[in-house]
Amino acid sequence: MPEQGPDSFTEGPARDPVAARLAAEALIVDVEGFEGPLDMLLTLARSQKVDLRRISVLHLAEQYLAFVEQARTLRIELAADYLVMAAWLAYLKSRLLLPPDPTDEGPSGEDLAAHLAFQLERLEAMRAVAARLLGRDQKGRDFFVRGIPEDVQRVRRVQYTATLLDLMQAYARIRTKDEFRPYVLDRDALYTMEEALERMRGLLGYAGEWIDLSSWLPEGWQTDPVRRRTATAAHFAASLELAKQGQIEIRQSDTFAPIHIRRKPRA
Amino acid sequence: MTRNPPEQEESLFEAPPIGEQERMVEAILFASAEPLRVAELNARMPHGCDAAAALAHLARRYEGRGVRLVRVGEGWAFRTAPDLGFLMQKETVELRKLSRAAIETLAIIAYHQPVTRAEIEEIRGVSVSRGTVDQLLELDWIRFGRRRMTPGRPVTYVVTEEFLDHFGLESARDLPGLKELRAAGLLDSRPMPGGPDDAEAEDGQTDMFEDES
Amino acid sequence: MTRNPPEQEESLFEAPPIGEQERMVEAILFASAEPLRVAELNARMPHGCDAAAALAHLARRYEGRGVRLVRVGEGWAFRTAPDLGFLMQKETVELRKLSRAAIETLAIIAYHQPVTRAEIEEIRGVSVSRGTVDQLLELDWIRFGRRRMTPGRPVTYVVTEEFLDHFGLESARDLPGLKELRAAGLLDSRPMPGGPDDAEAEDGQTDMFEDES
Repeated sequence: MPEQGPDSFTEGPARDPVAARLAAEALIVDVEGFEGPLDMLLTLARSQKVDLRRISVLHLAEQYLAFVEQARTLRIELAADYLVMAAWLAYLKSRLLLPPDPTDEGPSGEDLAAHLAFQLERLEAMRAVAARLLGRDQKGRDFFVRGIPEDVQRVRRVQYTATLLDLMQAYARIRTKDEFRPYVLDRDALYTMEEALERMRGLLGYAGEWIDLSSWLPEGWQTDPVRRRTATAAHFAASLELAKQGQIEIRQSDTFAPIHIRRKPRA
Repeated sequence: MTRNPPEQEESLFEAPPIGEQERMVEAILFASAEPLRVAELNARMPHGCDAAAALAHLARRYEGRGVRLVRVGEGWAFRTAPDLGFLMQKETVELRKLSRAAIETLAIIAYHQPVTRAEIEEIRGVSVSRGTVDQLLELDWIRFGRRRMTPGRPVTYVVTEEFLDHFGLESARDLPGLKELRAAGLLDSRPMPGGPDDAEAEDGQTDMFEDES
Repeated sequence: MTRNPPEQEESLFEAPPIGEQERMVEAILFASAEPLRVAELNARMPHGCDAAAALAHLARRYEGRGVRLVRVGEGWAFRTAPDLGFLMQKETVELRKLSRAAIETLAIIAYHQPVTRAEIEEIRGVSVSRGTVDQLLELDWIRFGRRRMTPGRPVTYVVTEEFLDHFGLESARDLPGLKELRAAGLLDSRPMPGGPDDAEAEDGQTDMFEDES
């Protein structure tokens, strides 16, 4: 904190304009070092070198307003809360200087001044106790805890829990996968017989006439050799299954000739 | 935490003699780095034991020793005597340097608890940055208290047992200068005359330190 | 660790009284994270101290107490008295949720029992890790059923009494069916018709990694 006695400039330029200007500049340059306007007011108040309870709030307000004025002439931008405080102090000053208006219901200038003094005293008190707190013996610096605390055997028993709801939701999740994702390619290039069966059942209605089984392969499974092979195998196996169930008929004219299927005509 | 009065058990289990209970408390507390509550001690000791009585004996035994039995909030712990701290350079942990804002905020929470962020800001005259509160929470020196029953139900902050332990305090009542501050009225919640929060006047004051339990 | 013999210093510094040295050793050993040798103690104590003598006093003081001063290798440390070891076990029960892989596997076993591993994999669409099945066996929620009379005679899994007990079921048949699950809104998270595959495929993928654990 600067020790330049900021109250010197509040006496106005008549006394020592250069010193006052320097003092104000020092304060302004240091504004970053203040934790807000209340902190700055406290610093200004301390410069009065009296008990905070007997401080001249009017004098303090004038000091602060002079500081803001200086900042303005030096074209230094102050944070908004400094200006808010300035406006409030200007109001307070007018309250303190003007004779009380009997019709005014607001708080008196004295009440406002007393509150400001209270705030300053409280802030200073908090700082003082904070310092006392930090001055106490501290754990890990002045006193110490047991260095080998792991003497306590912690028998950790992990208990797994699951609710019936978890169980049902998990099952629902799996089953919906089955119901609504007949073509899921968990194994990228594997077409299962179940999938083929499912698919063929849906297509059977269109198989009134003999149809080449290889033309039934689903899109995306007709060109790539690996995929074509697995799809063909799956569809062939599925057609055997459907034939076994009596739903379709199969024919093949020769070894390696195309396999034809058709829906079994209703008897 | 309540437990059955020892009388109920006595017919079934003979409680160990008090000297033996003292040994047990000594062993359990010695082994633990964290303070343990009487209820926790009782829970680990055989039925019928009275950890509180054993603690009283034990505290006397360790008076003036290099290791002391100290009370930390609701808990008890062994800590080395502070006058021997100079021997412990090897054990010293680097205490994180707290910012001025953090130290002041901590003091305000300790002396005004439970206290809202708005009240901290009112006392310091500046806004409290998130980082400041986060740092104190991370150190486990403050925690959230009950919400204030005022519009917006703001959260409050209170200090923790870890805070008490760190600063060697038995309870928040033992904060240095607390009585003087209270006597001087500096812990009163005094609203700005004519200000908007005139109505909430005494709120902060009434439940102060109620949260201790 | 060597250090100058204390005799050299004695003319300059008065050694603390032995009682004080005892307190020092007590505090240092308490706070130290490892057993300390006499030489290490001497190095940390003021000049002229005799850690060995202080240790001897201290060991006597702790005789019969809940903690004892014991020699550990070349060093000295406090240890809880062996007869109080039973106090040092603190059982903590940690509740943990079953992994998704485990709960799905369990659900399939419950709904399809007796079921083989291959069938579980078929239904889940991903492989089932050994760990998952082992965990369920260990929890005593599933057990081995009869072997399936098919080539390879694979083992089957069924759920246990313990399972029924945990989930509050009279029998596995009491598990709600798909229709009831749907009625309860549990099946409502159906994939959008037309483009479900991407999201679901990814799902299956993460599942597989979960299985690894």
